Amino acid sequence: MKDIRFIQGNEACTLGALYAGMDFFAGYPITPSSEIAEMLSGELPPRGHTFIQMEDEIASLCAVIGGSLTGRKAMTATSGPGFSLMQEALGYAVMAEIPCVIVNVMRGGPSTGLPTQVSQGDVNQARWGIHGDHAIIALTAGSHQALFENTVRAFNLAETFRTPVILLYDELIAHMRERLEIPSEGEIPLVERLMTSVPRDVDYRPYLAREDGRLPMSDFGGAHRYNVTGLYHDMWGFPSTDPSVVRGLLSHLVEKIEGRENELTFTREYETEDAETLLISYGSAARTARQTVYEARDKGIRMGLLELETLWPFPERKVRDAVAGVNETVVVEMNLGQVFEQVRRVARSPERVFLANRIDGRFITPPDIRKVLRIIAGKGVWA
Amino acid sequence: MQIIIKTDWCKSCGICAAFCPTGALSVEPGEKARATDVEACTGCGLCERLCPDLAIEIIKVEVSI
Amino acid sequence: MLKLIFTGVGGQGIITAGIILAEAAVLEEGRYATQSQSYGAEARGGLTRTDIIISNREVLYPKIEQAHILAILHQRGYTAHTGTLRPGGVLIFDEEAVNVDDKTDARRIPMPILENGRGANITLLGILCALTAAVDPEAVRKILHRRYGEDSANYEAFDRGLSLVSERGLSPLLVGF
Amino acid sequence: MNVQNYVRKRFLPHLWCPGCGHGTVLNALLRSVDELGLSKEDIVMVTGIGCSARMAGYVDFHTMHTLHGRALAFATGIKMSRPELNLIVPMGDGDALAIGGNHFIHASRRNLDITAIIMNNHIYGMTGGQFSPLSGPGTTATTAPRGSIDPAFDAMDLAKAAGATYAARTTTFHVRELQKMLTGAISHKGFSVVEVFSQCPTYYGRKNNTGDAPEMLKAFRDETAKIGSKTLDENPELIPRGVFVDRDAVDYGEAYAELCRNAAKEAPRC
Repeated sequence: MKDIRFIQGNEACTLGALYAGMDFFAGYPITPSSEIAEMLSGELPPRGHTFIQMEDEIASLCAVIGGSLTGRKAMTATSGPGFSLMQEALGYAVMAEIPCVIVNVMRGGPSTGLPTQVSQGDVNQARWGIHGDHAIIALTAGSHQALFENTVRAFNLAETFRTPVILLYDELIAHMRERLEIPSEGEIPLVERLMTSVPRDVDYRPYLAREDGRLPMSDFGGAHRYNVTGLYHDMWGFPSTDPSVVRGLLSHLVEKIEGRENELTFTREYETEDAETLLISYGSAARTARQTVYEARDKGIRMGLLELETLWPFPERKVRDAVAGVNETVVVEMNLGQVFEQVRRVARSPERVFLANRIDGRFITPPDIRKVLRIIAGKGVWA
Repeated sequence: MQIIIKTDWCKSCGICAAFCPTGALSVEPGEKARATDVEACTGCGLCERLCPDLAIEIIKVEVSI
Repeated sequence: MLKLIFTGVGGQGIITAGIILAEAAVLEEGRYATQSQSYGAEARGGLTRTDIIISNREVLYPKIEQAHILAILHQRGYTAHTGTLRPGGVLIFDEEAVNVDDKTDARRIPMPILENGRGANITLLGILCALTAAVDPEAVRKILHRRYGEDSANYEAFDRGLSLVSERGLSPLLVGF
Repeated sequence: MNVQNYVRKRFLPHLWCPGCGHGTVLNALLRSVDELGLSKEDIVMVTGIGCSARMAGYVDFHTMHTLHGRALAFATGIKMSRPELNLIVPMGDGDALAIGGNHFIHASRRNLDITAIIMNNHIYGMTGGQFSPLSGPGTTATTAPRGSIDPAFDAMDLAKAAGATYAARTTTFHVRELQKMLTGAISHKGFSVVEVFSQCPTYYGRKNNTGDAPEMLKAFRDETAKIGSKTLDENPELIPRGVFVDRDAVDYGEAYAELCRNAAKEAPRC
């Protein structure tokens, strides 16, 4: 029998994490993500797994890194101001190649902003919040079903590429209730950590990448003694300023992600086949965009939607190809154009890329999109 | 007693010589620590504990006459 | 598609009522629904509102600009949210607590909802089930059973809502879908 | 014993300055590990940032060199995941009680079984001699050329008030006492803190005209006295050394394990 729930997005994310085998959570409460910590405080102890409420978001991600390093599938969940505090440890996880999942339920910013209202303003923060050159994976979702799947995917990618993965979704998805059909066990394959085959007492090199970019791990505190650091380091994990080591490590960190667009970028397409107008959207805004597409199709207008589920690395090829075949593209998002700028960057005709946005803490509506379409068509607007 | 000084680790801070109760060790300015009077060493181990460079080891040798 | 908004103040249970209604549609009838909510700044006693959309297809846009049905349990909800009812829509309200002025363009259904005390929110669900084709009363009963077990007070409150509709001589309305 | 058995010899001589007390703390710690009969595999050392943090590179344990002030938070994650490991977290004074102050008080409050070592040299060494929250008024530093006006924390008062169940203070002059306290802290069940006055001849010493490393050690000898000693009673201006707190309380790890055991008896939730 199908396991169907009617739940909030935060619960869908939590169930996805449990499905993925997450067994270590450290966090600090913050609206609109707190339901995740609340639910896990009930769910993890009976399984013998770790839930710990830390003193702040900084400590939360540090503890998650410690948990992951010792062999756990680890996660934290937060929102804007907390995500800002996590940037330092996020950089550490990137540098030390620690798999973990950071959920950021976006709310209006900057600063404490709009705690319980919708926004998609953290897209660029997810990419560039930490200092220094690097690459990052960030996923998003526009429905509870997709959120569940992408939470599992976030863990799979984190384990595959030994990297932190950011799961960005917004307040609307977090708090809205809708249907979720829980996949049966095994329906979504799970990626388990690649462990080293190097025996005890044999030279284990934790930071020697294989040709495919993957690094076999050894649970910290286990059979092999090695060093972990946020400094540039050699294959044993010891600090190094040797130019070839520095260059080699940075290019490995970037290449293992940026060089895998096909494996890492996930999109959904709706009515794009013969579309003359393309909407590009993600997260909850993609719901409004899709609604607008269907309403347009009912009137015989050839409109389609490309929904992004990977925000970083940016799905350049897919976006470039989709944009190439249409007359105009409208990016639908709830910020000042963070994905819009990316689409313009990759489009061959950036002057045919437009933005339909909303920045007032209110959910974007179909008329918000139609208004932009009327302006593009030179028809003006009524109001 | 045998006083082993790992001279490549010693940084010549002078702590061992300053606190050796019997004056068995000395550190000249700019030089590494040296056991100048091994006979005086009682094996108390203070120098090896105080040494910030982990450079001193005292071995108690049974001497048969 | 049927769009409903319930509004009242914290503690009246209207958000729970909204969730139960949507759960009945999704879990018992295999349909689609979304439920979302907003709170006032106060944790208790503030104005609350929940939006429920029930549909036979996936609900994409979950906000309601014009509801088919607006249910109001407190005067403050009337002041704040009357504008969200579509012209000529159904306005269900507590006949003691809420004053509806003559200019409101709505089909008015005054009901003694709040006299059911703590079960008032469930009574509201009974009224909705009897008055509209929102969901089947049996589906709601099953959800009540899942949530509250054999707690008879909830069933009584629900049945009270169902019977209120016939007592007042009202017949089912065609709204939504 | 030979302390050299516990170090990664290829990284020595270490990078600490000549006469730096941190090496003496390392020396005592290795003796303590030996005294306790711990295997290198049983120990995880987590450090933050600063001169103190270099220690992780030198010891042949599982080692993690983390972020400034955050070592206790990382250690908390490791200990919650692997309770059987011995967690040792050496920190500097700024690391532990400035940027890491919040983590320190919460680690103390939680009473998770971790040993924190505060190597207090009363100065920021790595960044070039700025004052720390343990420097105290009158200390000259590169950010206090006219003498610091900042009051200092008393790390022992802080640890005690925050709930640490073992707290002790000594200096790098009192090496036998230091080893004893480290042994006591590591074998203590719960959060333990050992504050060690450690000399920084390079920055603190030169800025404050204390003389060289041996002179600084003499000052540690002359300016401190054991708790309960006649010397301290007669000279209350001396800085007390000794074990300030040593009490039994529920260790967080055990409390969590019990919570899990009880929760497992309930019906599953989701």
